Amino acid sequence: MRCFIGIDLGSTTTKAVLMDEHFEVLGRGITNSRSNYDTATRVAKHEALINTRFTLFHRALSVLPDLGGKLDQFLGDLERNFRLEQFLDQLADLERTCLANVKGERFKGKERAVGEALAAVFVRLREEAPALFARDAKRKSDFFRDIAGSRFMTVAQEIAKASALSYDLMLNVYDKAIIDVENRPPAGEMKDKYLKALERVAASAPEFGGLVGRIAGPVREGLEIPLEETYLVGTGYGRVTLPFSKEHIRSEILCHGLGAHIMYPQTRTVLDIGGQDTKAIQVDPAGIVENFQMNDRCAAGCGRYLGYIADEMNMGLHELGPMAMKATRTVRINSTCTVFAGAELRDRLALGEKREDIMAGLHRSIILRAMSIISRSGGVRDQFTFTGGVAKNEAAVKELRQLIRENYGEVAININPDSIYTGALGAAAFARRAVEH
Amino acid sequence: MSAMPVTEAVKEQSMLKQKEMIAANYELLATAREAGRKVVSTFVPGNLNELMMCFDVVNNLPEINAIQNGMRKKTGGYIMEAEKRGHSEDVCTYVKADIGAIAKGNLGPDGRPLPDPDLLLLSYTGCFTFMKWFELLRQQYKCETAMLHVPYEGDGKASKNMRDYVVKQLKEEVIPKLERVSGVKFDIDRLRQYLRESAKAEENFVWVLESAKKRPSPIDAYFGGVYYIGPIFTAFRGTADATEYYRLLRQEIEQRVADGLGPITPDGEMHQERYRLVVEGPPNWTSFRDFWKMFYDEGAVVVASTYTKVGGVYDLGFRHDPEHPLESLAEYCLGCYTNRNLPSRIDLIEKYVKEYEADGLLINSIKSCNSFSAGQLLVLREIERRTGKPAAFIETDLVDPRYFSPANVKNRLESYLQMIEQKRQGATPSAAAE
Amino acid sequence: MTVTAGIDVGTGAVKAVLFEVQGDQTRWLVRRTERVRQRDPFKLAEQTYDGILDEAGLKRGDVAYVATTGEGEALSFHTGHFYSMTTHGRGAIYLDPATRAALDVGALHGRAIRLDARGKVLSYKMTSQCASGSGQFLENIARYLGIAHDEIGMLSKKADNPEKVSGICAVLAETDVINMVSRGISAPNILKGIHSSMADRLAKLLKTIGTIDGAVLMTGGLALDDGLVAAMQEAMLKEKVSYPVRSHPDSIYAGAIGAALWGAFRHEKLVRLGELAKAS
Amino acid sequence: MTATADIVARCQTLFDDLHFTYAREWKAAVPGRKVVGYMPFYVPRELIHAAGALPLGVLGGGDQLEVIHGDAYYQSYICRIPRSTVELGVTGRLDFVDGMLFPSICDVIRNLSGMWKIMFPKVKSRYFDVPQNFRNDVGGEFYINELNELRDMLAELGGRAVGDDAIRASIALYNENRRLVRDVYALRSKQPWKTPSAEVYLLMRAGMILAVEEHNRLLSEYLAAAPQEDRPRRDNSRVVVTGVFCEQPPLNLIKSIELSGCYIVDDDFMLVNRWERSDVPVEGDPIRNLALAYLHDSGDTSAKYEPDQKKKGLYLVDAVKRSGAEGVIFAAPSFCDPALLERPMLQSVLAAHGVPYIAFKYAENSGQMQPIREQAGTFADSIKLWSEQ
Ligand SMILES: Nc1ncnc2c1ncn2[C@@H]1O[C@H](COP(=O)(O)OP(=O)(O)O)[C@@H](O)[C@H]1O
Ligand SMILES: Nc1ncnc2c1ncn2[C@@H]1O[C@H](COP(=O)(O)OP(=O)(O)O)[C@@H](O)[C@H]1O
Ligand code: SF4
Ligand code: SF4
Ligand code: SF4
Repeated sequence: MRCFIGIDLGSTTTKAVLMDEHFEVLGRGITNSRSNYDTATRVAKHEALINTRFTLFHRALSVLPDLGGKLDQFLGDLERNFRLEQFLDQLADLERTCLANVKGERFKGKERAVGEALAAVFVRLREEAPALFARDAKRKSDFFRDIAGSRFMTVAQEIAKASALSYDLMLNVYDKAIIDVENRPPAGEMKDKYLKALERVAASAPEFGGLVGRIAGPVREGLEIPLEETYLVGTGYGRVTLPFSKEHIRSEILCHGLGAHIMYPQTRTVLDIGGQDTKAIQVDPAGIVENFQMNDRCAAGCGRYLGYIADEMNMGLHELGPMAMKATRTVRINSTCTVFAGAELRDRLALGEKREDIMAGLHRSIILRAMSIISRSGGVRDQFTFTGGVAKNEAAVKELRQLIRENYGEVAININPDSIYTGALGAAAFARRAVEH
Repeated sequence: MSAMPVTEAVKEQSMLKQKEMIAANYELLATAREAGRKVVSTFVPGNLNELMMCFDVVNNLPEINAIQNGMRKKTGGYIMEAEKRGHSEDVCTYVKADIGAIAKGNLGPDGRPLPDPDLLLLSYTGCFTFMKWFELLRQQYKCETAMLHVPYEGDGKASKNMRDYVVKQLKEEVIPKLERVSGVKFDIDRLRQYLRESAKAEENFVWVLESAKKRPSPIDAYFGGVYYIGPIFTAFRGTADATEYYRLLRQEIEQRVADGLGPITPDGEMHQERYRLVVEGPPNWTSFRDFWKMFYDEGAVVVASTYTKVGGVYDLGFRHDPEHPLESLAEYCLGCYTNRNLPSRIDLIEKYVKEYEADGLLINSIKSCNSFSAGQLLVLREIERRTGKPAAFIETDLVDPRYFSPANVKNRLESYLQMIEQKRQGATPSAAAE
Repeated sequence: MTVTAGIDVGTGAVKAVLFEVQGDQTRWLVRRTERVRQRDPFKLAEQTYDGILDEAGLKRGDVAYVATTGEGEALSFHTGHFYSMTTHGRGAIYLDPATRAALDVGALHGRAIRLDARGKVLSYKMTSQCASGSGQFLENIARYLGIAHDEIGMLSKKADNPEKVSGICAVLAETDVINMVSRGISAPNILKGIHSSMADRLAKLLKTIGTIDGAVLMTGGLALDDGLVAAMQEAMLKEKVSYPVRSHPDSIYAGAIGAALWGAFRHEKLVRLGELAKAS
Repeated sequence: MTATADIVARCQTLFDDLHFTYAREWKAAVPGRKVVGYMPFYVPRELIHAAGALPLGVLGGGDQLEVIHGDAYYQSYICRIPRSTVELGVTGRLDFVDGMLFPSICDVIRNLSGMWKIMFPKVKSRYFDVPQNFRNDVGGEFYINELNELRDMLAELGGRAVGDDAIRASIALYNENRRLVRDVYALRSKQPWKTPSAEVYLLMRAGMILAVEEHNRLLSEYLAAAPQEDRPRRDNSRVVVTGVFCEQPPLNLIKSIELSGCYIVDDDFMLVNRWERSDVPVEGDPIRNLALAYLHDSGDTSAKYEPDQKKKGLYLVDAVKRSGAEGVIFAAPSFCDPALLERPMLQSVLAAHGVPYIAFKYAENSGQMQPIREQAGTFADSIKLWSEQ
């Protein structure tokens, strides 16, 4: 079938959306951009294709009466098991790469000890893996780098201590290896992984066990549908560095405007807070951009700011919002300089402020900056759509809602769980249109 | 801020003429000491060139030197030098480029040292930084300074009180100091003669600027414009050379109009005029060519700019007037672009967007220059509101290469032009919405 | 005989030293550095202090003057506090008496401090807020490149074609670096590029503080980064200055040393004035 | 007698009140009263007062105002005071202000005058120019005419003529005010431990809001109360703070300077309070008297041209000598061209006179005081450790 792909190369994440010719979204994929842009594009596309398969499974299976209300549950199980397969694959890759890196001056005489410690770490990581992908498990992030990294650090610290090795040394091995692993596209036959996942579901979820026979057929069919890349449009921060020709590139402003329009046709104002930039876009009823403003060269108050804070507190990005929600008051933070975010945090802690309250203040300060950019672009008009990675953060959303109400009265505020894909969605729509005309 | 010279790309007659004129002035500067001529440093906006000519002094313009050095990519080092000497990172980089250059031998574009000034003529039009700049130079040179305080047109017009004040300062302060430093007695008839010459050049200059109303526009009124303002904004207004330059220029442009041609760019003829823009704010000099290229590669032509009005808003009708020499100089100083209040600036831009049938306004906001920049975001809003045309905002600096981020500028410019394009295609039904 | 302690609470590391002082004679007893890395610096400071006392076989009561510096103003157990530049200056003179300027480069800042022979601060200049030239930044990048911080220097010195990094903001510089990785620029060239940009900024600081007639001693954590030291020496060569820029193996302790020595100085004076009671 | 703490508390309340309740109430008390706002640093308040209006100093939003719309009008490389001032305006906090004066200090304030005309068309806004030529017959004439134009504008605003006698009476009141302010400064330079700078600052800020009569009372009370306070004298060094004439430093910054070991014994906060250095003559043509006082008896600051190269910066050396300071702290708003371009010139004059100095920048909403304490502390250390040797 003909597919249209939009790629949004963000400064922190790369997103892909795959669309059929009826402008129907089939799949979404996301990955870390913190590597090579070509690879990022490849991986995001790959992820979107995986996601597309699940959509196709859904289509094929929804005609089966037996699954009834349990279809979503089943697909969820299937996907988690698929992810687990992938995770184990990459973990094996990581282990190989780590071991290969244990050589040279720094490791002289310690090769064996480090090798053994690493082996012990990976045994633990493999053991833990299924639990990470269990039904109600909460993961720190969706990226291999983050999930594997945070567990590696914790486990490695214990093991290093036990075997009297330096923790720094272990970290160093990991830091080096993860880059390679991340930049290697997933290997192995994809189809096998779906099928293996199916087996795992059959084995672990008795309620689906009996159905496997009938499910396997449609799943196999779904796997056979050819997905042909008809047209691709790239957008975002990294687009200039890509080997795309000019016709395959749209500015991220247009893509975000159109993407938001597609999700919410009544949208007039769009706010996007990404890793390194914040944009406010005004669109007309047809999704055409009328005005836009972005932050200037200073990266203060963008998503990366939260990244620095998370690093400083050794927390996952997912955890910042919930912590801020526990605040009883909001500490005033005036500087949103990303680089000094950590210093600001320490400063406040030293003054005896509570973490949650500081966290609430940090979120508010980001949103205040965004409010200025919105104001610069002409203010908020009904409806308002918030997109970008930071829209996933509940504390940021809460502050935003409140400030919008205070400054612009009651307006409809749209936040889509898939809002991080807005730019890619717009790009995919441009790809679809490019073929039409 | 001001005009700049020297390009290799296309050798039109007028360009060659301008090159000669500039080379000659640097020659005069380099040999001033031997020739026993006095050197007066002064600023571009509201400069008193005709008056200075009456005293046979040589005119040195630190802003132009900074531009020249910027285009030759020397200012990065000069600015660093000034910062090492205790100047703040925050302040105007023209000042720092000048101070840094002085610290490093103050070489002119021809590689010869520029002479120390005998007089700093601080005509203080449209910017407070000028005052500090010359105080800093005065501390360095310990030379005589003549201050001409030009009041700001806070209500959008020059009052009688302002004019009287400027004229009185010319009479009581500026002329006596020029006489004393140069040893030449002031002759008002000489001044009248120069002013007459100025008015002639001004007439043709305005014609050239207004030729951009044609479609396609035969000139780029920003990137090309900075060459066209060269003679009239700097050391040549009032000379026969300048008159000749503008006569030649006009002839050339008339020919382009007749041939239906667009502007010349460093890469040759510009092919298709896809976007017509009005630009507010000075250009960036350190990456001037790259900056320009971003425009002509996309088919964007600047049809009117405010920067070409910093040395006089001639297209609103002002001409130097030999019948009222000092009054006319006062009027000139008071009326320069950045000496007009913000509402007048907005009115002017609105007029340009409408009369030149532009697709929109682009603001190049210059970090250095508060005189231009403070308030530009309101300008943007007002223009959008009044004309219904989209406006965009980019940020660079005059001569500080650290503040020119090509990727950033290009991203915004492209987004802006794509937006204009998208709008133009109008309500192409978004199939996607269904 | 008097024992004094100097504790330098930094954003990157806590440094603590003990000194024995008798008139003009000083003896350095113990030293210890603890990297902060997501720990509470104040608790860490207290632990570190108790740790070095243990090591020296002393008790808190044996110490005549506990001097803090850096962010240690708030520590409850100190006798007095001296500000960083005061202490780095004094520490630099102690480590290398020919020093006439200290260049303190720590986790989040850079400072050039001009001194006289006695360690008095004559003038200084700090990096301004936007700082990609900080240890923290270098550390982030190194982590990203998979390089341990004590390897940085060695690698940087292997560079053959360093790539400049934009000097405005660490966040944007980070992206620069990521782009470089994807363009296949080698780690040594990236690190050297960062070192050179940092060195340019630091050289600018040194130029701003006035004429230095003596050596410049790099202090603080980054003085241990010999890649930066080398870049610094190249930058100074470019500036055509006559004075040498160097580092010292104990440079990271300069602040703590200075604090301990100033503590001794104050202690003596307070004893002389019989004001010890008031000082605590 | 009112206790210092009460006086300071009153000032703090005025300072914290971003809705200007005092001025609102003053205006509401008598129908027809007008309020005329002005930006730092100098306007002839006597004329406003004589017109029966309340001169209200608008000094930005400080560190408690959340600036949303103000940032929409300014790039990041422009100082903060115009954006927080715009925020005050856009959020209606200045909606009771009938006229606004924008003195000639820099291009930012100058352009703000035009923005105000567009954004708040109902307010009478005026860019208030002062001469940079100090000859009576040139700059003096120009200024007399400017003052008269201002007088006409105020008359129109207030709906009544502004008579010479009224101006004379106002001059007398402001002479009194300046005398008291000078006394407070003199007291602080004599006994800085009794008059913490944060207190003096708040007291001076109150003068930007209160009617002059009331401020005079407050100043007198403080002058009586402060010396009675029993406050320990600390081992601090004495400094002059300069460069802050426009965008105000956060109060915490002033406190931090003192906490880290420096007594501020002179400063250029709220210059308008001390603009004329001695009494303006009350007899004779009051407009002319104001003009001549401006030309020949006004304080120096970087927004004023110094015609004589030899005198450049000497005022600062004088201030150091007069107040017995041991050093100078240059504290300037970030991105402030007048302050930052002036700084190297003043520093070279200080260096020539052997006066030590340090310099840093701030913004009205700076939150991190660590670098400030670091620098002021080192400065104090070096004076403390070396002075008695
Ligand atoms: N699950 C999440 N919870 C909170 N914040 C998130 C989450 N995911 C991403 N973010 C934030 O979003 C930012 C990335 O946003 P994104 O729109 O992907 O940026 P870009 O397009 O520049 O790559 C991150 O820096 C992070 O702050
Ligand atoms: N051996 C080393 N090589 C390179 N950098 C080092 C080394 N040791 C410490 N550092 C750097 O020094 C910094 C800490 O320096 P320090 O002067 O202690 O700063 P602070 O006083 O702000 O804590 C850390 O950022 C660390 O990266
Ligand atoms: S360092 Fe901070 S303030 Fe500077 S540009 Fe980066 S984010 Fe902005
Ligand atoms: S501030 Fe602007 S007008 Fe003034 S000197 Fe600088 S560039 Fe020129
Ligand atoms: S702080 Fe400085 S630059 Fe800003 S408005 Fe005031 S005087 Fe002008």
